[in-house]
Amino acid sequence: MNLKKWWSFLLALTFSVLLLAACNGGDDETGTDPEEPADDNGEEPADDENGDDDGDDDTAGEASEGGNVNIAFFSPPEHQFNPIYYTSTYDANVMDFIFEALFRTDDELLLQPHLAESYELNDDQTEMTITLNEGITWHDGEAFTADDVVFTYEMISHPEYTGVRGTYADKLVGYEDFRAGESEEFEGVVAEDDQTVIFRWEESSVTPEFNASFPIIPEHIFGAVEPGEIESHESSIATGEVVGTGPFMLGDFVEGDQYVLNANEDYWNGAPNLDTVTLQVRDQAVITGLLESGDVDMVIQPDGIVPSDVASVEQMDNVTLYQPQDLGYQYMGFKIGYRPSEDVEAGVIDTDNFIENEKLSDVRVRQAIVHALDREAMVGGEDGEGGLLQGSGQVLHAPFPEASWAFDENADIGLEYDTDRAMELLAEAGYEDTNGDGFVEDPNGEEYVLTLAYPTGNEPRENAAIVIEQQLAEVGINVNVDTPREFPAHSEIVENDDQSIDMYLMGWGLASGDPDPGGIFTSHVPYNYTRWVDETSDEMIQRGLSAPDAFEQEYREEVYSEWAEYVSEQVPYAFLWSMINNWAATDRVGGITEDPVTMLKDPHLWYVQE
Amino acid sequence: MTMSQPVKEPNEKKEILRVQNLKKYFPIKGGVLKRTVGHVKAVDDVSLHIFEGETLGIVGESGSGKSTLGRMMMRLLDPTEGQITFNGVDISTIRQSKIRPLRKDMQMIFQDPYASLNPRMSVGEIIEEPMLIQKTGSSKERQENVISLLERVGLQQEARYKYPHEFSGGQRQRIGIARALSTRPKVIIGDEPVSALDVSVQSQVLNLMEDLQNDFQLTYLFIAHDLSVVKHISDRVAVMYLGRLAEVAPKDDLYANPLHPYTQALISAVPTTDIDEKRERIILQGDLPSPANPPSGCPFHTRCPEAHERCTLERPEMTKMGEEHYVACHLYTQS
Amino acid sequence: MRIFLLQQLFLWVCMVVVVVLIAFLPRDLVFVSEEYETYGIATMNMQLYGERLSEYVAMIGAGSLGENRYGTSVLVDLHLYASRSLQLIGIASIIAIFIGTAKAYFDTRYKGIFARSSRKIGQGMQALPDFFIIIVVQMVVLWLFRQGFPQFSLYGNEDLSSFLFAAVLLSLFPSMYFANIVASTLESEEGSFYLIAAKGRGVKKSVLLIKHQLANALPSIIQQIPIMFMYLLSNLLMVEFLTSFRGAMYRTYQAMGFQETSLESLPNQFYIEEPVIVVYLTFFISLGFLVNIGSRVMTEIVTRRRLS
Amino acid sequence: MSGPSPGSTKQVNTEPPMPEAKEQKKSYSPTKLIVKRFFANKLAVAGVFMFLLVVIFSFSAPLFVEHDPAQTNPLNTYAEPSADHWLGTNSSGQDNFARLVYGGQISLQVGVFIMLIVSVIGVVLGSISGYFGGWIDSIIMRVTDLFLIFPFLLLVLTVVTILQNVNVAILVITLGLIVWPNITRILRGTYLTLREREFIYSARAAGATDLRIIMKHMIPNAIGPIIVNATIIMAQMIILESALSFIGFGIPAPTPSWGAMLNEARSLNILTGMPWAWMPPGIMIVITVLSINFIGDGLRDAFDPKSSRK
Repeated sequence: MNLKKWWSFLLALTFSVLLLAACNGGDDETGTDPEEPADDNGEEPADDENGDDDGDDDTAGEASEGGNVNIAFFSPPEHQFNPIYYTSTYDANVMDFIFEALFRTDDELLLQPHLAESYELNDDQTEMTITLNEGITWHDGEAFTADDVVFTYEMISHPEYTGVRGTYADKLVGYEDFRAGESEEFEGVVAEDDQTVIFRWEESSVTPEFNASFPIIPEHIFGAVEPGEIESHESSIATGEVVGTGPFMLGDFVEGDQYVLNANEDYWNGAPNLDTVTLQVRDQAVITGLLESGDVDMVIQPDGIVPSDVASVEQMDNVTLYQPQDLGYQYMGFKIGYRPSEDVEAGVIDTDNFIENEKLSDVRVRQAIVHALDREAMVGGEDGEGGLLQGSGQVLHAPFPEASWAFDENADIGLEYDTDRAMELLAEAGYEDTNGDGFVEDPNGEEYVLTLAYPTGNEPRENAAIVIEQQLAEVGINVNVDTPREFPAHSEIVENDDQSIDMYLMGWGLASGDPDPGGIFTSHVPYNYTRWVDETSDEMIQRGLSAPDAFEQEYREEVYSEWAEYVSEQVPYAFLWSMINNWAATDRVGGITEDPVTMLKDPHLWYVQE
Repeated sequence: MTMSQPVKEPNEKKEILRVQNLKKYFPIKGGVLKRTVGHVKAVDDVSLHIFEGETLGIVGESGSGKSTLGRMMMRLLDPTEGQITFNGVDISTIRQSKIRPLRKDMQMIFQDPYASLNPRMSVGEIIEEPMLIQKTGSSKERQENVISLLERVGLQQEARYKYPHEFSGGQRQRIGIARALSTRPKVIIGDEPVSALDVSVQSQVLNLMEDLQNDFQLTYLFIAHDLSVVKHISDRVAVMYLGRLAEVAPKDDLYANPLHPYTQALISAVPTTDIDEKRERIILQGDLPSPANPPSGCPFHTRCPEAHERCTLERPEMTKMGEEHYVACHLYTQS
Repeated sequence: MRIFLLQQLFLWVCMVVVVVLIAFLPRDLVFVSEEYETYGIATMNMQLYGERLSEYVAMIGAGSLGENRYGTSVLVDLHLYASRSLQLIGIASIIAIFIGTAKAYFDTRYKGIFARSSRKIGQGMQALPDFFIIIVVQMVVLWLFRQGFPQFSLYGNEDLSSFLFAAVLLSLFPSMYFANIVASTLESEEGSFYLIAAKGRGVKKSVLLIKHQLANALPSIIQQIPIMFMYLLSNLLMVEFLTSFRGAMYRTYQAMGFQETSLESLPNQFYIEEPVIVVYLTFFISLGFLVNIGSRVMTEIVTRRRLS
Repeated sequence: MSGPSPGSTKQVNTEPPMPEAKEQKKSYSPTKLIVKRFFANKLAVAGVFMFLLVVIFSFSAPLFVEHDPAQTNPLNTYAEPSADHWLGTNSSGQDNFARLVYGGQISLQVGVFIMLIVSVIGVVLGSISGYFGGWIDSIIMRVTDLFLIFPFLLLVLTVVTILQNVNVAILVITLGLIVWPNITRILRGTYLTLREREFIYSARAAGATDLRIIMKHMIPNAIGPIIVNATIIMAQMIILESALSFIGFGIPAPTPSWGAMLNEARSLNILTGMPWAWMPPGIMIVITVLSINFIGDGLRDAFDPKSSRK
């Protein structure tokens, strides 16, 4: 009896395996066919009135209606397609096609109204009244209204919200109470009528547009869902259920493989030219081959072309490279001071209690170190060879990359690679090699060793540790490189002022377009990991944000330029580099909008030219 | 009177080796699953005895089970059933480790002089090995023994440094004989020791074996596939057919008066040197039946010129027909 | 036969248990996110082992084989990827058997320089690393493209061309292996009595080869099929890996944490999907057993037909 | 013992005389004959020569390779061949030439050690199985059956994934444990045929113990298949190790490995643009494996002249 059962189980299993073989295909191939015939109800391509297409020079081919564009990236998304909960940038890529915000950056990183039609700020910038564009509908046909905006901000402020996007709302009026569940009404964002929404901040907001630039989710869908269950609701994950206002809708997907986005024919900004965009997860090693053969049309953020492949992609006749600078940067921080361990335990940051790190408190030593670093060599050659970045990066002297409006190309900042100058400075500061071991001793004649900590995970950064050790040894500074830690462990010892480390490697990614360095460089903020206490700097940073002067960008530009000069002299950081993104698209795709932060702007303007 | 076995004659001859009702069945594995689907009755109920100092020839076609019988007597194969008594000791069921000392007294010469010598050992090592195993003598004594054995079988003593592949078949068989002699055995079982050799060499080896029998007081069990070979050397001859004994008789008696039709057929095939003697050649019909599926009754009835109905039904028993002359045939039994 | 099948079933169960035991070895993964990067920190935790295993067993008891990292049932996952691989294996097997037999025929039928060198090449090929050959083939094809050869898709599994390309690559080694097997089996038949007899009757050599030798060699050839299949499977890993063919091997490789790594070199051990590993390994084990059983049954049938 | 009788001496003289050549060349042991036959085979000699070159190339590395194969130089990645870096550098700035040379040591070590382990297992289990037969044979054969139909390579991948830190020893042991069934089966077959040879019977007739028969008679006569299969295993293992390293499951960085070097060729840029980075390790694998195979073929023919195809 039992035996028979087992028999039938085995048989069933073997047959199911055979059946699997037999009934393959079909369902997973429908809807992903790139050669689907063009739809005829779209609008004229390229000449779209809203098109801020700044001219693709090589639009030689015939623009055609419909078609599909394949975009490749290296890792699959995690299938959280709700803007308030996603964490992976791959999910963000998918959502860029689907969700939109009231504001978005233009090509100079300035925020411009998008879903918003216009906005008004009161004098002290504590209140912003936004008028929404008319005629915007969700993918399911419902009208987009101010209630959706209010709902979105309520959700990211909600007591049961577990995501990480609260920073967009935490300065709004009543956030604390609402978050704590002490008030039912959220006063921070209020709908005046269907087309008008008002944001209110506790204090003057220098970056009101940024705070109002969070992607909007539909209230008519999620309003009925328990806030705690939004994350796992099918409208957050499933094909056909994700509803946004964007030019494309999430279509069929094969998880971990490819994600089809179908054109939203009712897109408020004009129907997309394309029928579909297919996001494909492809192996990094074969990406260039796929580009060359035209199997893939675009390789974009967050991966882009691997630096070592850039040279060969450049040579491809059918591919255009886009190389905007990344807004993030890597640096080596100097532990100028440490918080005492009592403060660390209590979670207190009190600049008065900081313990000075005598090894690095002399600014000349820090300057000497920067002079000793050959950062050009780290970035590497233009030809895609050598260096840590194979040329896909730029040396940085202040935390403003070139793309940022705060970057002042005329400012005379930065300390050049100059080993003689480095040794001179060390000598001036009293650091000299007294025992002839090839390394300098400190002014008291004691051995001078700097400990460098670094995390794993970012290959160029990992490699930089070794390079820094070698380069500093050349000017006589003995660096003890710690064994690398996993990032969280590394982050913890840096944050908690482990006094055994003198220098550390880390990077900042600047998500917003606003260049305010206050969150990182002000003396008393937690992110001031170097524990650099400098009143001059604090004052400048303050000036850059003080109303009402700071409402003018020119004024801030001036202040930041000045501050950049100061910070590059005081060297709390040795700024290392910022990456250059290497994005590519084949010439089959036309209508791409060039933008420093994304290639996914206005995909409804894309078209296929044969 | 029918007998299931030859009864020991009151004789001054001492019986050195005796087998009783010996059987050896090999299982036949069949199909993909290697299940036993039948048996090859290689030796089926054989009883024999050998007297000290005599030469017993066993004759049969290939496949008649004579080699299996020889190997069983050496306990190189375990009998399926039956008894083997050597020097009064039952060796059919004792453990291999207990047999080992007995091997000193019982040695074997093999059919294929090419296959029976380990190609990776020098001749000296080969001849020395049985002594080494039986732990006889010191190393020096053994070496001397090897040299004298080599000379005794007609090879030069330098031969001991050479390897088997450097010798001809006859020479190799001499090496095999030297090896068999090395432990001074009482009994030597020769499993077709000359059938692989050229006729001219055969007689040399046979002569050597006869000489040695006298010198060493050996008892031979001499297995061969035709009667001509055993004619000269044997005292008695046993004829086997399909795993059974057909006839056992003193040599002269057998050649002069073969009783079993099979023996008659065999003898008629022996080439004779006497031109005057005209003999009718009896040609056997058909092939040897498969031992896996032997004919019922008398196994020989399928080819027997004298077969009658009874032969197909009843298995003939060994019948004494004269002094030491036994035959298993219905022609000589009353129903 | 019944005993044989029971034996196979018992072994199958044993192997699956071993797979489960290995796949669920205690690995405690902690995920931490920073900007664009996510780190998995692996620690060994013996206590977890029992828990993980009993959880898994409980889940199977509840009628589920587990889910992949997206929360989809592993069977759905398996269906998608395994069917691709099965198609690939099927096509490659057909190519391998066809080309293998043809080559073996050629090698045994003719004794000229071509047949001899073809035989030498076949033997030599087996001594070379498959992945290196595949890389070289890829490079040659890419070079041809640049010389103006009509382009087709080398990677992935979407296009018919890339699918066929992968199938051809996959059949490369097994067909050589198969050819060698068939050729040597045919040769071992040579000199047997019936052949000489047939030759004497003036039967044509080709007829002899196909009708007699091949037919007689069939059982021993069929017995070699499981080994050829293993050959195919190990090649499958390389082919799927090198051509980004998203089949079962590729998926298993992925499930073992070897993601398509991005340029920031995500840690290798990003995700390990134990239920996926278990179900895919079970799939391959089952395939192996099926082929084995099939080959035994075929041998039996062919042998019986010959005997009767 | 009595001396040779006149009769028997005469008999010696009537024996056909041995061929002259044999007399002159004195005595050749089987081993010497095999060596002689082996060196008469041109391809085999070429194989030995090539293999020795590979060995010398790999193990005399410290004499002529200046760079440490593990030493990364992040500032000098993907360098083209130069006087300093004969084969350029890889993505970590490691010297390709140094990695090629030291990678050979790893490959050869892996090959030799697995060969030893597997041969020992194969000889022991194969002789037990083939000589004694019976239930122990059945058990061993069922286990090897299993290995023949089970994708153990995948299981190795799983083990490597779980263990993470794999070194040469672990890799050797794991691989050894997978590949023993093949050689065991082959040797069992050899023993099965050997068991029926008459000299085995003669040894048993002389009263030799099983152990003595296995050690003195079986193994020396199976040495041909043992050595031939050992060479095959060695070649296969060198391929397997490089294949594992190639897909990232082998010996982890920074230990150099030919397979890992080839892995870089997955990038199209390197595949088509930097042949110096991946061609040499590929060619080295091919040369090593081919030379071992030539040696194996030569040995096979030398041990068993009948098998050579004419």
